[in-house]
Amino acid sequence: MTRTRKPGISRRSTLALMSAGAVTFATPWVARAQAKTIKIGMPTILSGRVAQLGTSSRNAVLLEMDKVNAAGGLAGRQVEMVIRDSKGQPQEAARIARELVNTDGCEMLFDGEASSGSFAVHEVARDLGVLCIHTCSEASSLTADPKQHIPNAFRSVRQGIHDSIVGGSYAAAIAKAKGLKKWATCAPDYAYGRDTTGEFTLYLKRFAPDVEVISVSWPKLFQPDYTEVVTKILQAKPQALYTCLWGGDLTSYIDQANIYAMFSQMEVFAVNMADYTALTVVKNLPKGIHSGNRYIKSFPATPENAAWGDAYKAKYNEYPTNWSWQNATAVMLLAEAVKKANSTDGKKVADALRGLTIKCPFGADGTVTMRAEDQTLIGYAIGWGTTIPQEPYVPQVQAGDWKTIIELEAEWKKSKGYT
Amino acid sequence: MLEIRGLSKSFGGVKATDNVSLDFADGSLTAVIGPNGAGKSTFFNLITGALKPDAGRIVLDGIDIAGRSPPDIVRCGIGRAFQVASIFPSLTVQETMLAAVCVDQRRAAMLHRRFPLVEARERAEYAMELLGLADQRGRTAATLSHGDQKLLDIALALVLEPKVLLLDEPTAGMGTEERWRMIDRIRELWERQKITVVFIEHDMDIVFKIAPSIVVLCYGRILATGAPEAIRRNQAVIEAYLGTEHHAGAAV
Amino acid sequence: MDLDALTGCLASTACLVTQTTSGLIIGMLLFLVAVGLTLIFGVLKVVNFSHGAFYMFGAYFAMTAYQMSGSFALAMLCGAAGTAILGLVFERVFMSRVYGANVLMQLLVCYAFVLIFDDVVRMVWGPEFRSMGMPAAFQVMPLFIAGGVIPPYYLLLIGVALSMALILGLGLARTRIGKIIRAAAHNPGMVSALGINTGLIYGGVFALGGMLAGLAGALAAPVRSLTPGMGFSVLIESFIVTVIGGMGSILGALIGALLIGLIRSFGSLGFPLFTEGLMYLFMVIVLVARPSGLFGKEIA
Amino acid sequence: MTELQAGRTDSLGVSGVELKSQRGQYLDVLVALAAFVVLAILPVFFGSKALLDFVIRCSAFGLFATSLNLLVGYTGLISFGHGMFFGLGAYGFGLLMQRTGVSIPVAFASTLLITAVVAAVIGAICVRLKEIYFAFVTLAFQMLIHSTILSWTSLTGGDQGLRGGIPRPVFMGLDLSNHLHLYLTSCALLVLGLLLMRQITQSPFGYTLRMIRDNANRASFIGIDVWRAKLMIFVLAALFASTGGMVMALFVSGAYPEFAYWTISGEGIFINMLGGITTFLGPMVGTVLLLTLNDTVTRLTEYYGIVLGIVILFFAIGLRKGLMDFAFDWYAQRRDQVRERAR
Repeated sequence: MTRTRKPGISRRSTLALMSAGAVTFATPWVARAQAKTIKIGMPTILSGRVAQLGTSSRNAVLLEMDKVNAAGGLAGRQVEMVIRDSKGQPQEAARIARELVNTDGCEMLFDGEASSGSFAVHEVARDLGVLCIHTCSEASSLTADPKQHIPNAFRSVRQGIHDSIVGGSYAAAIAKAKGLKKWATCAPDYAYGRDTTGEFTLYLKRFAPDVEVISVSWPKLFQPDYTEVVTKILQAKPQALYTCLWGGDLTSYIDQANIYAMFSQMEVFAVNMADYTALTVVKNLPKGIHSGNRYIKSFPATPENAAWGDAYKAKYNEYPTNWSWQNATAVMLLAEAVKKANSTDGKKVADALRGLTIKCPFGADGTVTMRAEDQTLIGYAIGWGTTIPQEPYVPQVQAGDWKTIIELEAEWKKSKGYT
Repeated sequence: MLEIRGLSKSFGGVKATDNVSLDFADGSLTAVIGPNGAGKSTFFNLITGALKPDAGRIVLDGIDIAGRSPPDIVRCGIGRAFQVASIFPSLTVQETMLAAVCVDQRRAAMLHRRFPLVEARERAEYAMELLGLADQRGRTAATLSHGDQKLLDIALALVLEPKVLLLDEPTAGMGTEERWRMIDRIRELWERQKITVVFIEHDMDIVFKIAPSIVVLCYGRILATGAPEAIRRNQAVIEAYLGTEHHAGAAV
Repeated sequence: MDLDALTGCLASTACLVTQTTSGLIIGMLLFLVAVGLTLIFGVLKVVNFSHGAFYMFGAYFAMTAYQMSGSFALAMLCGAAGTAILGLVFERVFMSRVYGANVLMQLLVCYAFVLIFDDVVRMVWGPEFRSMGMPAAFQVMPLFIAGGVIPPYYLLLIGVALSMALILGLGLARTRIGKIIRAAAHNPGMVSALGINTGLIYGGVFALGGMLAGLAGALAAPVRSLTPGMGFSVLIESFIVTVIGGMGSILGALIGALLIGLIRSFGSLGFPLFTEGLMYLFMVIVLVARPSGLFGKEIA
Repeated sequence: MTELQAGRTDSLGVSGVELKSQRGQYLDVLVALAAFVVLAILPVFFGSKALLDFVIRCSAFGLFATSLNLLVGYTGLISFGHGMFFGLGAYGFGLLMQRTGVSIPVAFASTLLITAVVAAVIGAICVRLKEIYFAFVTLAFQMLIHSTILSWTSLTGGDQGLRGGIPRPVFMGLDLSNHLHLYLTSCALLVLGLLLMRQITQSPFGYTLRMIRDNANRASFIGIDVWRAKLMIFVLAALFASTGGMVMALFVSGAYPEFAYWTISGEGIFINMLGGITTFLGPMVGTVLLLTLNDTVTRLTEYYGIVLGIVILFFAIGLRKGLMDFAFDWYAQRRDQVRERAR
């Protein structure tokens, strides 16, 4: 196997290494002059378990950017999206983000990462000071936590806390009506799952004080089999179940819970159910699952929203996802902000973005707002309803009231020591 | 000197070594013979610590080394070579020697200096000379001839300057002339080193020709010990060997 | 930690039955994957890192067959047969080239195919997760046995897995092929000396292993969502199973799978946040106590 | 007692050996210095920040992969869990900088200390096992540490990792939040680390390792305590892996569970196989290869897996060995041929 080596080899190969490195990297990477077209970089997850996050985000961004370019681009500059796969690894996300700015000359970033990746990109934005819009990460602390706050990073994404407030009040009403006192929760064991569940129960109890949670389960993210969780919950015999499982995990869970006839034994509140990714996949979708809306083209029930959903489906032959509308919103906000700032300069655009309200098909009242204080999205359509097995899947959605949401969110922030 | 007292080892019910007591005087050359399965190799394995004895003492110059770990026993001065040449395939002959000396000089874990260490040089050279491997020094062990590999194995034991050298069938798998060349080397080496040499051998002609004293093992017990003539005439030995080893018959 | 939940469950038969069966269910699918892994290692001495991919393909083949034909039986058949062929080709064309080389090279070839297979699936079936759907025949109320809940489909699943275990065990012990395979495991040279084509045996064993993993995937397809890379978590778990049970031991795989299943089902009650950690902890303990696993032969 | 001491001395040879090994040491130091100078002046010629980023990542993974090769290539210990020390370094350093306001060198040193202790404990359990079982028990420990990081949210931040960035107080003019400073520091760490590891492989201990790899049984019969030697190299390797982790933590200004996941170990093994495990610089070459491959391919396609897979197949089935091994064998053959002709 190993032979003992003459030092000669090591020297030669060292030098070879160095020169090789030099040659490879000298050529492509010479700083370019600012081009007429403006490049926007986007690290996201295009491969592996959650590739759908990246693909549906990319689809939405490109769909909207085509409109922007057709309308003359950003401040007269045509937009070129540079979208790369981070494979869901934070160090790759960070590296790609830096490379997009430093090498490919991107002047802005869309961060299409989830969880840890988004925090990695956030650090890059902090380091390089480039304008960055988080378009996928729902982790509350990303914008709520002042330690995280940087002036050049925004978020065009719904948040667990908002869902929980609306969901909590919605569920409490039903709990009161149907006398659901014993609750169980089942959430994926990672930050999003833990926080959202905690907040949901917080507000559920606030609106319906006599509710008690008698069983909690924490399956791993991407766990293939939930049987033990399902049976555990059946043992506890709760009257209602809350779960914030999403995507493939949710469909697995439903399929596996179905054959235990779980849905006939309790009311189920699955916040991430009302998304086409889940709705269209589950073959025998049980009737009457309560869910928050992710993206459905029937809510908000406006022609704009329906039109957008159809346009997307027409182009990509699949329905948009929750990630799709969030990314589309990012583009709309950016376009509007650039128009307002009449410049593509990152700082000016950031200033314009702060507190910006735009018309938007996904707005609760037809508009969404980039809240100035924590630079995150509010006013988007949010509500809960019950599912039916076929289109439109969620016939009636009760819209949440943003006034209450914002009051309670402020309270929550205080309790977290964020303000 | 090396004294074995009541050494026993059994596997399951089978007594591979059964209450063996022996003395090997300093500077003696002893051949261990016996039919297959007589427990010759087990005997070696017990002495070198490859196996832990069930009972008995192994006393080298007054220290009982029975049941110690192989490295300990080696450091006490018992070196061994194996039936199938056991070497370090990727190292050259010289490196093997130099490295072994480093270990013997308690420098096996030394980090701050470079291999090879100058202190190791002389002994390595000498061992290579002694076994006629000097002109092979540059070759990696894996590429050596079978005979040379066995020599290297022996050199590996010898370079540690053992008091006692155990050779498990040094001539195994060799042609007749090669056997004699090997055995002459061993004898010469014994004469020059004045160390205690114990070797297992099947070829009776060799044994009776070179070994001043012989130990005969059979079913783990000592059948006989003594000078070649005595062994030749020993009735028990003849019976033990009759039919099984025609060499003995011829030798009688 | 929530120990009273655990003790509470151990007290009630209903809970015991349900959790035990759910342990069995998790264990049995795991067994089907793990036993292939252990067979391949036992005979070919190859750690088939790409085994999870066969599970994945099994599921996707079954889904496609089911969507085309609507026949559950056919779906199972396609899942198993398809992966068997895949396994044979994979072994003959690629693995057979690296038997001489060191373990890492073999591992590397497997790793390469993990990457390739995942992307192939992503190309053919798309990145989004899919679901095969439960055949109508099994969309019935679960059975109640001693107060415990057991879905009929899972009874089928356990049945299939157990009979597989039985067939394998007997097959290897009794039949001529079984003897040859075991001989090949211990001493390939001898077998080829007997004029038996070892290449064929190796290919066959790999096909068998792939088939079992594929069958597991097919059986899981109605209840688990299908996505590229779905094989991975299953692979890791079946590695744990084989290592605990002892690489190369079929009985070991069975026991190991059941143990892991039970650890999961009862661990989720007692240690909701550390269920997975428990498995690794258990693996470490076993390896330290018995380096070659519970039923593995000690390597000298 | 014997005549060995009185054996004929070859005075020329003696000084020859001494000189040779001495020279080796000096040469390696020179090479290291030269390499560092070259790296240090790179930024002068190429403005590209990405090049610097690339070198920083190379240092992180290079240190990690080379340290892994101390186990795989030199001792024959195939570890599937080496990545846990990469993660440990990242988290240890990150946490120390975030929670305790210590200066960077202190954090660096204490992280190494922590790593050493953990490695010693885990190693003591692992190195008893042979072959594939060693591989699996290390993997199990890796997974155990990974799931602990995920569960222990209060300390590690769970799946979101250490957030809020790693503070880098200026230390004697060294400001690691400055990209160039960071670059030079990681270059220095890389070169120094490689030099030290090179010294390990060329020291008497290095040859003890080779003997254990070749024939552990024989090694114990010339007086080597195999268990202790294995444990020692296990800990040493862990230290360098941990250093790599710290560089990575500085690069991404955070630490994430993925750093302690088995995939990092897998990548390390892969890098070694790519570059070759029989030459000291093989892993370093492998690192450059893999990162270049990764960076270029992810630019071109999202079907990264297929491309990478095919490349791996080319190495595994085509060359059947790492690049440096291949090059070395080729070089050795040619040298022999030349010798033949000379005769």
